[in-house]
Amino acid sequence: MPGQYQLEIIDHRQVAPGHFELTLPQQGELARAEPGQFVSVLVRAPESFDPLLRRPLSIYRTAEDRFSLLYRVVGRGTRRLSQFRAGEALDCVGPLGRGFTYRDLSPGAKVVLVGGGVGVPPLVFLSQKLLQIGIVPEVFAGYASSEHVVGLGAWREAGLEPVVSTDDGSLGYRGYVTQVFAERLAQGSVERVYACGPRPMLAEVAALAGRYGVDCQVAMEEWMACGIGVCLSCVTKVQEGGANRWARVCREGPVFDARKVVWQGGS
Amino acid sequence: MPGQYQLEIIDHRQVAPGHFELTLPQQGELARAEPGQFVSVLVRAPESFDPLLRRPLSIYRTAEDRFSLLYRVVGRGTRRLSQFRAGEALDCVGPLGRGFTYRDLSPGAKVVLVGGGVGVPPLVFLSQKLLQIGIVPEVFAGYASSEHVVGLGAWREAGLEPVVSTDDGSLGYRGYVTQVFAERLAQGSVERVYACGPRPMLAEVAALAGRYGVDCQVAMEEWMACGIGVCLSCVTKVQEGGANRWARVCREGPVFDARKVVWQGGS
Amino acid sequence: MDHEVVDLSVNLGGLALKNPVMVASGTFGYGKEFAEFFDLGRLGAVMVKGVSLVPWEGNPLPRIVETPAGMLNAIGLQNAGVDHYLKEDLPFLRQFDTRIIVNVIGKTVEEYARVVERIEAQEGADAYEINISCPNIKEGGISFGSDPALAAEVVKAVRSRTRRPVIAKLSPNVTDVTEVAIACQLAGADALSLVNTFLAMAIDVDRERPVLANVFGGLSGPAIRPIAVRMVWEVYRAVDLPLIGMGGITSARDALEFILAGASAVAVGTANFTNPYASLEVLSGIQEAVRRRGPYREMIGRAHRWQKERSIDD
Amino acid sequence: MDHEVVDLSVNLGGLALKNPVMVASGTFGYGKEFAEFFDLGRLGAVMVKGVSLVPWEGNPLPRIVETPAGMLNAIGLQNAGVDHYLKEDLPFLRQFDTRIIVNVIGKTVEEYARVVERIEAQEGADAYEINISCPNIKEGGISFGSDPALAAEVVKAVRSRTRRPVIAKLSPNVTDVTEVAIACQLAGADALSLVNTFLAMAIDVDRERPVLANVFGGLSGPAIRPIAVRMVWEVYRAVDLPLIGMGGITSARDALEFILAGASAVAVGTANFTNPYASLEVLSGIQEAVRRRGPYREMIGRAHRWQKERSIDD
Ligand SMILES: Cc1cc2nc3c(=O)[nH]c(=O)nc-3n(C[C@H](O)[C@H](O)[C@H](O)COP(=O)(O)OP(=O)(O)OC[C@H]3O[C@@H](n4cnc5c(N)ncnc54)[C@H](O)[C@@H]3O)c2cc1C
Ligand SMILES: Cc1cc2nc3c(=O)[nH]c(=O)nc-3n(C[C@H](O)[C@H](O)[C@H](O)COP(=O)(O)OP(=O)(O)OC[C@H]3O[C@@H](n4cnc5c(N)ncnc54)[C@H](O)[C@@H]3O)c2cc1C
Ligand SMILES: Cc1cc2nc3c(=O)[nH]c(=O)nc-3n(C[C@H](O)[C@H](O)[C@H](O)COP(=O)(O)O)c2cc1C
Ligand SMILES: Cc1cc2nc3c(=O)[nH]c(=O)nc-3n(C[C@H](O)[C@H](O)[C@H](O)COP(=O)(O)O)c2cc1C
Ligand code: FES
Ligand code: FES
Repeated sequence: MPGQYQLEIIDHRQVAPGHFELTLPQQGELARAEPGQFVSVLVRAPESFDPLLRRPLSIYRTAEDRFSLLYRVVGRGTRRLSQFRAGEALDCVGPLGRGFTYRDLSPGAKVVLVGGGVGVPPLVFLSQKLLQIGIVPEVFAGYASSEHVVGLGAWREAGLEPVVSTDDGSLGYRGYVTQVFAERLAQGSVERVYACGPRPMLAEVAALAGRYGVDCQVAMEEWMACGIGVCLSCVTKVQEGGANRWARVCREGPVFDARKVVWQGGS
Repeated sequence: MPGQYQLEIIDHRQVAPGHFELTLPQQGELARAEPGQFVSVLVRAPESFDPLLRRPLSIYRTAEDRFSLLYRVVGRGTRRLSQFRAGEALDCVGPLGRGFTYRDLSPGAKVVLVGGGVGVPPLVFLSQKLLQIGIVPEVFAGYASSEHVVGLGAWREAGLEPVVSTDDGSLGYRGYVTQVFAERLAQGSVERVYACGPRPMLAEVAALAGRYGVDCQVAMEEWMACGIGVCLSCVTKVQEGGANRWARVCREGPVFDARKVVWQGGS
Repeated sequence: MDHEVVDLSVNLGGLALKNPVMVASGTFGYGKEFAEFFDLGRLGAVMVKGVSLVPWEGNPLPRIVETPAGMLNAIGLQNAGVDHYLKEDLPFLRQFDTRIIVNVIGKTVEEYARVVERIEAQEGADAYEINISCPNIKEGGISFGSDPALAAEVVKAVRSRTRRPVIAKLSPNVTDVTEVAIACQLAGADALSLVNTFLAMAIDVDRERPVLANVFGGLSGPAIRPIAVRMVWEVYRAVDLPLIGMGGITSARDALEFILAGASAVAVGTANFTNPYASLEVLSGIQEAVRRRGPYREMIGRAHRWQKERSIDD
Repeated sequence: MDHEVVDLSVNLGGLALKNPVMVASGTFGYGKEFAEFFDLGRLGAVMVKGVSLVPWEGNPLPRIVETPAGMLNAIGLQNAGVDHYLKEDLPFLRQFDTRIIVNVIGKTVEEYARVVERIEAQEGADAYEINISCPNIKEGGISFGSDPALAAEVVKAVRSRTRRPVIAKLSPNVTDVTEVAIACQLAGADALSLVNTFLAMAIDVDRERPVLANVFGGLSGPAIRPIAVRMVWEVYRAVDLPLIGMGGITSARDALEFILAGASAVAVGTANFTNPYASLEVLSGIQEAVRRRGPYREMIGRAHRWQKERSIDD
């Protein structure tokens, strides 16, 4: 069940050029959030109605008493958010959406995570949870360039060693993360893939997983007005029982079974 | 000539419940501001258009390298302004309007200032200037209650001893400032009166000054959209050459010769 | 005074509400999601998302974009159709002690009428809100709501199918909103709700094309409130029907603008997206105002009093 | 490329402008005040505050109020009349290398015509912008701009008095803005400017009366931009005249929305109040865009290209 919370910012810092980690206290239902779920954050100043809408951000990592968001500044909403300081209150609604399914996995299961850019945050949180149930995921993380790298530190602290690629080759492999991921898949023995990133990347990951018959869950993004499932702005086409229908990314997603998503013309 | 300036806030502090003094660096034409002139301040967050309009605030006092504004929080604009911190930049247009005329006075001239509430700020600045040219003004300051008292410290530092009245009697005389002022006027020998405060107070001061044939200048307020004289939102009726016409408070004022203002139905 | 006994009940042309605070169609789904935040029984009524005869697919994406103090939507009235509503949504809503107002949409007069017939057959509504902003496909897609005669036709068709209150929801995209209002009154509407969204668009300056896949969208949110209040004010003077005011309401003060302008009830729309408790905050603020200012019903249209006084003076 | 040689010149139905950035009528006075901030010669044109045959008193106060991302004004077209304009304001404006567009107002068709006659006699304008949003006192105060026939009448009357370009300024308070646009084209307008303000109001919830002494005011500012852009888009497809886009422009990006939607030029209005340099910032941003994207004139209406492409695909 989502709730609305006024959270006093514990910490807020730049973690890469234009990328910030925002740490908030756990409160109410938020403490029960699952990886892949998100919160929607009010970025406008008090008594101002511009910008109007909340901004959806995935949960990046959690601790006993706190959790954090990791975001990239792309427009006026995230720019404004980046100006909030520790001690100020932030209005958050969450946890929202349906997260990744992973409790069905057995300890030691072979799991691969594929993250692209600011698709990384929910996968970091997922890694935390997987490790707790005895699963050590293999992580593939792709970025535009070394400047955009986020999440690596968190993964390494957790003892994971992500395979990194950058579009410009400034760190790790040069090229798309899907290329390295494809090589890994070809080696076999992957039970499940979890992916988050831009839609074209997800489509490619889904196609690859499909080709190898591997279970795949993708966390998607669409523009959201309400974030809670009432406005129908964030829909994406899914296939169910032979028919296509619109599913709400904010409520039925953001995590979908990759096989169900209609990748061509589905939005 | 007014200009637009991005000023880095030097200091910003509460000086009475709900009243703030905001100190800014002198820059460009602002350093040539005269008492009664004002600046108009952009209070919205960057990239936000709500609240839209600037807020006009009088210059309260000046020093070599700085000047300050003194304002009361009355609505969302001033509330938002009160959240700006030292070090942040504030977008100010000014100096605007026509200030008080006082350079025609001789040293030692008998001058009375009458201020009501947040009408006090321009009179403090005027006192500074008068003292510089050898005039020690008598000051009458009225407030709703002792909680709303502002400017007294500044006057006292300058060696002046304002006569204070409060509507509720919580400090100084109980009653309207116009009552004590009327008594002073009756004693004679006043050459000029300068007043700033709510319109009904100004009307009363003007009527009293008129009765005693004393020169009187009033600094007025009206809702302003542009603050520079182009929108005609801030007009007030003045009498000139027997005819009434609208004068723009932001440009032809805010200081007017009290005799010219049409006090009844003039706005 | 006891905080519980403030009487906010109001009768909207036969629809008795315990309080005048509703949620606007399309901004609250069919209630399920908001029921996770609060008891829907606290609302005067829920205006459900538009219901059509057969499922409507809606528009391709992007369907929304933010604008200054507002947003555009081009959802395209996506909905699963009346049968789905009756089977899946109605039973859930019926659990709550609130009124259900079904927003009815159609592309022909016939479609509107048949939606109402189906719902009547199962007593699936406490009142109908006729969304006349739909494109009239027989008239080349022009909105029913932009023509008084077409609007009246829809209202009449629905009127003849039900004894329950019929509310006509007016479009603001007209030269004179009172013309359509009067036409709807004459056609038998019991109440009017206003306003629907303003036809608008945004251009993606980088890609040099409209942002919305549908090109046009409806502007809602605080940006439109001053126009919406003006329309309520005008319609209040022109017709003799209870009005439901909406358009950018975010707080009780906003709601009071509509009430003082002549609305007997209000609906919270876009604000539900940014504050899930907006409707309850509006409600408690109105309660507070009534405690201080006296009976709710006397507040309706009270800002006109001043003008009447003024015209006597002049 | 040399920063100085970007060609932004544009011809608006006979009015040659060195660049397409103007300032909207009523938001720039007659230029005197802004001349303290910058050289008016940098603007493509100045649209002066509405000029009437005799002085107009305007409305009582309050005349303005702020609204979400917008403002209402009910100045009431206060102005000192055409003779005052010619004697006091024109000579000042003529000092600058910019075009002077006189915004003409009247309460009868005759009044509009006579203002233009007076100005013609002294060559006091480079073009006329006919503000048809004025109340037509012969028709009971309804706005000329809300009726295609009345609008055409005014345009014809002015047309017959001058050979200089006549720009009709459209009101957005209509069901179909293209109807009035077409009527103005047929009546001989050389260009159209759109939009004027939206009829709106605000209620003072504490005093329980309208905020503005005039009850109604015109909504302007960023809030209205999406509706204004939509109207420019529609009129661009309906008529064959150059358009001047305005309504909530604060930046070059905002201006480009209008240009891509079909405006040949733009005017900065309310933004002048909050940023005295807004018009110059719009200008330099457009220059920058032209440097990157190619000729200005090819940008006009370019967002429609996409829709044409799309309809071929479908
Ligand atoms: C479920 C979900 C989880 C997300 N998690 C993260 C995250 O963990 N870290 C992160 O950096 N970003 C995340 N995003 C993206 C983030 O929400 C957008 O970058 C942000 O809303 C942009 O706001 P803005 O005002 O800065 O940009 P704007 O200037 O408003 O727009 C810039 C771009 O952001 C996107 N956008 C704008 N509004 C919305 C909206 N209402 N909903 C979705 N996208 C929008 C559009 O692509 C737009 O072109 C997530 C998005 C979704 C839907
Ligand atoms: C020339 C001039 C000098 C001023 N100097 C001072 C000063 O030194 N100290 C001080 O505390 N106040 C001063 N004021 C008043 C101050 O400008 C208002 O209190 C402030 O604009 C209110 O803004 P707000 O958003 O907080 O209130 P809002 O919520 O917007 O409105 C509260 C009230 O403030 C007034 N107001 C609102 N908008 C405007 C506007 N655009 N112009 C003028 N008044 C408005 C109205 O009376 C309104 O009812 C001055 C006003 C003028 C015109
Ligand atoms: C996303 C969205 C969907 C809407 N869907 C409907 C609808 O199905 N039927 C209808 O009559 N109005 C619909 N509306 C209009 C609202 O009910 C309301 O009239 C309008 O948004 C103005 O109110 P607001 O500014 O408070 O949102 C919709 C509005 C939005 C924002
Ligand atoms: C204070 C004010 C006064 C105006 N006066 C006039 C006028 O005299 N004549 C006119 O045609 N338009 C007038 N307008 C309308 C503007 O020219 C412009 O069309 C409108 O404000 C929309 O643009 P904006 O949102 O950029 O302000 C006025 C607008 C404002 C805000
Ligand atoms: S954002 Fe509203 S339904 Fe998903
Ligand atoms: S505020 Fe615009 S003329 Fe004074």
